[in-house]
Amino acid sequence: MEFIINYFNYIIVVIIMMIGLWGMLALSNLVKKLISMAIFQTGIILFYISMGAKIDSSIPIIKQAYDEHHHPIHQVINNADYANPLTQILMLTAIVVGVATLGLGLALTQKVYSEHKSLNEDEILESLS
Amino acid sequence: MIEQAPILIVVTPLLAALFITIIGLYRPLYSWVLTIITFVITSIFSFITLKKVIETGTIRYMLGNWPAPFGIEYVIDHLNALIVFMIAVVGLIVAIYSKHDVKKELGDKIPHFYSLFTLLVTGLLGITLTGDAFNLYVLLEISALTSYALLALSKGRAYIATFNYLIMGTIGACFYLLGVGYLLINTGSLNMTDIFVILSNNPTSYAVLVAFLFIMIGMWIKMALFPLHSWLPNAYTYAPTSTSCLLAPLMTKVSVYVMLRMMTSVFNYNYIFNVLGWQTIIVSLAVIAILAGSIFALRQDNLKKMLTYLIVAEIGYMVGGAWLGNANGFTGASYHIIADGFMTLCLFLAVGCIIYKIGDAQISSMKGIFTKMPITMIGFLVGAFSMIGVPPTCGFFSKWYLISGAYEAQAWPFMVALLISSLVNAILFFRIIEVGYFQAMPNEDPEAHPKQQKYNEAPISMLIPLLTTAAILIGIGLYTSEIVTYLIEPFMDNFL
Amino acid sequence: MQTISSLLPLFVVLIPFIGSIIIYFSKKSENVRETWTFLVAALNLVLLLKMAQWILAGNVYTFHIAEVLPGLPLFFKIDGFGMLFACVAGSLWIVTSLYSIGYMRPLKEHAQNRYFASFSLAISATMGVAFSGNILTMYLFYEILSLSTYPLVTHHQDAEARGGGRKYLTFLLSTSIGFALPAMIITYLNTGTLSFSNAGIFNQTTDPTLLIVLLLLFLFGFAKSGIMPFHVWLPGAMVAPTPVSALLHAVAVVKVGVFCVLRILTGVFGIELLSTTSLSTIVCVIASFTVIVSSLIALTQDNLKRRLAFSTVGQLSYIVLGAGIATTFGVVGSMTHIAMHAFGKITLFFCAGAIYVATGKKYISQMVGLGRQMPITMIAFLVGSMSIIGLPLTGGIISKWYMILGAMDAEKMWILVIYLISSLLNAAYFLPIVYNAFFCKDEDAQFPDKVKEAPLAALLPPVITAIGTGILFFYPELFLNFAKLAVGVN
Amino acid sequence: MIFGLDALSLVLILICAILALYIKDLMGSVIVFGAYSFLMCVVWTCNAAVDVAFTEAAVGAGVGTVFLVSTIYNTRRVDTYRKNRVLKQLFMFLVVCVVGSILLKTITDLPHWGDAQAPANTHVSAYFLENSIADTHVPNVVTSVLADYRGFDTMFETCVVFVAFIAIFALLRTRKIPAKDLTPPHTPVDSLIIKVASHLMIPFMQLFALYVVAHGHYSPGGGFQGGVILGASLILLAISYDFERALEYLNEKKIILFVALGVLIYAGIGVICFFLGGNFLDYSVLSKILPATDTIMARSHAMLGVEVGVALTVMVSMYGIYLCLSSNGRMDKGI
Repeated sequence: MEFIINYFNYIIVVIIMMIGLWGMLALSNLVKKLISMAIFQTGIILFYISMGAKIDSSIPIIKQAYDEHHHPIHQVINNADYANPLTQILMLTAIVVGVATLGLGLALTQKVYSEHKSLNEDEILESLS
Repeated sequence: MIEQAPILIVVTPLLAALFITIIGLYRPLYSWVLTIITFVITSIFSFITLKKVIETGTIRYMLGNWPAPFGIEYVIDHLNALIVFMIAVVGLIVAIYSKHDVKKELGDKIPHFYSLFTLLVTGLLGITLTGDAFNLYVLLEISALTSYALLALSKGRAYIATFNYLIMGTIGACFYLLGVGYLLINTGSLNMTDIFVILSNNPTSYAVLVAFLFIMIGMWIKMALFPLHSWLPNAYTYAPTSTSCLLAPLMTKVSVYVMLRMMTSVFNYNYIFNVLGWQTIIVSLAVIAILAGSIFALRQDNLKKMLTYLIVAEIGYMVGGAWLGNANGFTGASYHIIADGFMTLCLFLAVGCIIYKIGDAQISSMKGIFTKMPITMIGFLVGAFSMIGVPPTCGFFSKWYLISGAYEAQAWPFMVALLISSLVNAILFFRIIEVGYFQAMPNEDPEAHPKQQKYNEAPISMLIPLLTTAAILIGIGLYTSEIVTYLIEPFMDNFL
Repeated sequence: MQTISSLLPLFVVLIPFIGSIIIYFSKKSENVRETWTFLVAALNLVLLLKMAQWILAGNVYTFHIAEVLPGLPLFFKIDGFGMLFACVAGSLWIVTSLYSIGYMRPLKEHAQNRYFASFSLAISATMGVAFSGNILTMYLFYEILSLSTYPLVTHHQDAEARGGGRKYLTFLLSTSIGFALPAMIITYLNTGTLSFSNAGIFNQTTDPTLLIVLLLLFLFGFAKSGIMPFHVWLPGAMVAPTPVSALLHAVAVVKVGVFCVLRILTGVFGIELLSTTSLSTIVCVIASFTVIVSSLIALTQDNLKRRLAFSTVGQLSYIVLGAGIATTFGVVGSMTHIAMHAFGKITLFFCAGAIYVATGKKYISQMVGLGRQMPITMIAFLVGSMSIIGLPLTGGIISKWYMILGAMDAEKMWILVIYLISSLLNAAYFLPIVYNAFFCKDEDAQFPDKVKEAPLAALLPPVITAIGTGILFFYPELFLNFAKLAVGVN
Repeated sequence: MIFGLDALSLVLILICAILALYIKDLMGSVIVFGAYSFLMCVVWTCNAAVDVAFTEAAVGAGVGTVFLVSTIYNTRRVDTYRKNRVLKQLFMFLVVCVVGSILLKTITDLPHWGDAQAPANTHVSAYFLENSIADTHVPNVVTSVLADYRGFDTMFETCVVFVAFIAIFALLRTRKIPAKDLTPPHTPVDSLIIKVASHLMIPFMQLFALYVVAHGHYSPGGGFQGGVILGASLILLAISYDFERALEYLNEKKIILFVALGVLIYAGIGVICFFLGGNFLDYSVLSKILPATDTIMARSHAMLGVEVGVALTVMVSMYGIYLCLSSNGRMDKGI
């Protein structure tokens, strides 16, 4: 049980990523490939977020940062009280990159469809050869 | 302003891309001029930086003035200053070259093309300069996204080829990101120098090894190392000419540089060679890449596609050289980044001129092309000689170092593969020279048009970049000694 | 002895190079183009002679071009041997230019601008090889030469030319890249230098197996020297117009090959190292094999130019053999033989060309009785043959004499036998041609009609070179002194 | 932190992932994928990554799904082509197994989930937590790192959005009238209920989005999240009415202009910094021109500035991408 709690997230990360990777490589439908790609990316995001989690911690917004005159209170902040902000920022970027890639991939899919009248990779390759 | 030169290298094309987009709404034709101005400025800044690096050594530029592991920093050492300069110059050359071609192939998408073009170069410049592992990922994605768009701006088969590239490229980038994640979880840092220090002090765990493995695989996908190359030939073949001229010299080479960077300034070079001991396997991979690239190239009858397979072979050179694990091999690999960048550029520019005039790149349609386009063919010849490795072009000198490295490391298969690849290149290019030099034989092609063989040269704005590149090839060759002594050797002093 | 840094060598290399550009872009007028050719050739020869004076006075010219690799510059260093070769190539160039005019004009060849420009470029590269101070420089010009002669070999641009050209480049490029380049790099990594020196650059501790491998790589790497089995390109390249065959395959290209081999043998390995190890024997065996086999093949050829080509293959290995003996006399002999053979063989090629221009005949069996119609040509042919065989009154005997002396010095008597057999074979494949040309029965003569001598421009050059061959018998010092300077005997 | 919920959601996520790839009807698999994204938001909230969850909800589950649906609308729902790919799938399965086993083997080398003393949680990130207030006066550490410490990353992240828009626009935009067979068979639903409902929703959405942008310093949110919500409100407008109405507010030229302008605001603030003598993106020097601010408050204000830039770009490009994707580049009518 201890082992599962300690590593559960990471095991799921690996499984999710591998589902995504397999889908990207093995499926023939272009939209499915893109969905797999998104799944693969979320796997990585989950990996980062899991490494930034801390047991018994709060979201990374400093509590009682200001006094009533809106001056910052200088206090000693305990690192373990707040979740890791760094991994979160990195993953914000990754999400945005992911959706940008998804959008571009979808645009390409539409172009492929209007060119070959198909969304199936095998069918397209067959029509080309 | 001089202290800001390193950042201006990246910021200038970034701002330019925005202005090109905005101005392009009203004056689409200005975008060409703007792009050229941008790259002139970028080249100047990168030259200033290069000079400064030679004078004072590694420059560290802190973005937002945050000290190193907390903020993002740019680390400009001898090698990447050189590569940045190369990227800027290649950008400038292709920008000048693209004028007619873009007008012909892309029509009303000109401002978008140039905007993506400058952003692509921005991304590549950033990748080369940055000292932050995650920043590198973001820039990698910028260059990847722009390149997908630029490649797909063509018609027909380009779409599905680019789609494949998108899938493969994303896998590569994700593997890289995963590797960085493993580094982060082990060291808590993203700054390359910081990671290097932390890793050097700690006994290395299996997780670090996996981090290294995934970063390498990610980069190998991006640089199209055989057998992960399948996306490259089609994507580059069916792309618009100007796009392939820009991407072919830069994309894969920058990935190679990232690999070198990871091997030297993130992981410990000694760790890689003394602890991991993968070099035999990876040099063998490189050998296979060289041979496979050459063999596939032999089977093509489309010139552009043939060149794309040559890129695959050349990647084998660089990967092999870097993994020989000695100074000569590393020098060869890093010198070859520059050399191969310009070689590929030269050949693609020449092929672009041919496509512009003839309409396709089938070798069979090039009969009598020496009479028809003599100036283009001069450029082509110089590029071809460089690929074969004829002195004093730069291709010879990179081969010199690579073979030296192979000899020192006793990597005989690699040495033989290098020589075989040179010979195959000779065959490949002389096949074209033969077709082009001999007119259509009367008994072979009785319907050869006499008209076909009239003098009909590409426009001057395409020829000047081509000839400049050809001159650069020889220039680099003659200045090999300076490049190696002042730039590559000081860089290698850091880790060897 | 004095080392002078001078721009002269650079000029000698650059003038033909610039000349070739001018010639290529000069208008299609024949006169303009040929004036330029002569001007350039003459200017070059004057400079060469000026340099020759200094060299004979015991000086050495150097010129540093550029340091392309750290510690490994491109530079010229001209000693006696280099000067000897440069003078041979430079002087014969003028004659060949004259001959080219006589050959190309009547046949109305196409693309003459390209032809003369490539010619000039080839000479430039030849000069570069002659002047090279290290292997790298030599390799550079060697490659330029291979590439610049390709348009000459394939000048006719027909299917046959394509085949010949393909063979030509395949053999020359693949050997130079596949053998010479790695050999050069390995040499550099082991010795730290590539500069020629009479003492050799290897030290005594070098692994003997490595030395043997390097020797073989170098020998076969410079395949222009035509050592079997990498001689195939040479007969194949005979599809070229005759002046090309004459200059490039009797003087420039093939001689560049043997020049390189000799340089490697004397300047990289050094005579001493060769003679004290088994290397000398290896060279001798390989060269002897080529000498005998190629002479035998030559006997069976009916096409005159092909017979000459195989004769060339044999004579080239002769030269290599002389150096392989690794004695002072042997080396002097083989260096001198470069000049002697050049004059002799070019005469023969000129004659073959003159016959072709005048009659259109290529085959020896068609030349019976030709001596009566074209006496001057055939006499020149006779002189050339004598020189190749090594008969008195021609220069060829002098160099052979030295080589035989060298063999005796080295106490390798079997080499004497090789020389003897080969001379007999030479005689066997040349003299019948001359004999049949003059002394055939009337009914066998192939030329019942009147055939005139070739035009003056094509006739004069063989006469000049034939006379030259004679002069070299009486004044062999012209070239002998250079060779002696190079190996350091007086 | 809340391990039970985390674990439960993750199991559901796995099921969704497999389902999304298994379902033959593409529309179905897109919807399942949307659910997958929402479950991911839950997981991230469980891991105290509220900003990420916020973004994922808006971007991944929201806009991403809309993009996917648009594409299916313009292509086809069901893939009729059948070919036996079992061999390839098996081979890829093997490849994936190898990669997966390498990764699984490393798991035990990693620090435990939720370990506050792990290197990733102590070295650099600790500095951010401990010094964010002192350095920038911004309590939401995510915002301060995003917009200041690692502001350079974020600038390029905005750039990625810009690139995606320009790329999609350049790829898809056509002015040619398409052949008949390209027009999708669906007719847009013209429903009064939807119109009225969205009419009511849109102003509140936009107001909320502005709050998210402006209040990002103190609470979860910021330029990206706010921008996406703004974009979503415009997308909603385009869906419920038609393109003509939507383009009245923001036409094609303005879209391109604003997308570029947003990045320009961000980069421009950086450039101003080095004209004032600092390094690129060194906001503290802005105190020279901003009235009544010290160097620390200048950072805080500048962050708001760049967030506005981000929001502008994200909003307009999400909207633009939607227009392109759903009309297959014709920009006349979509879903």
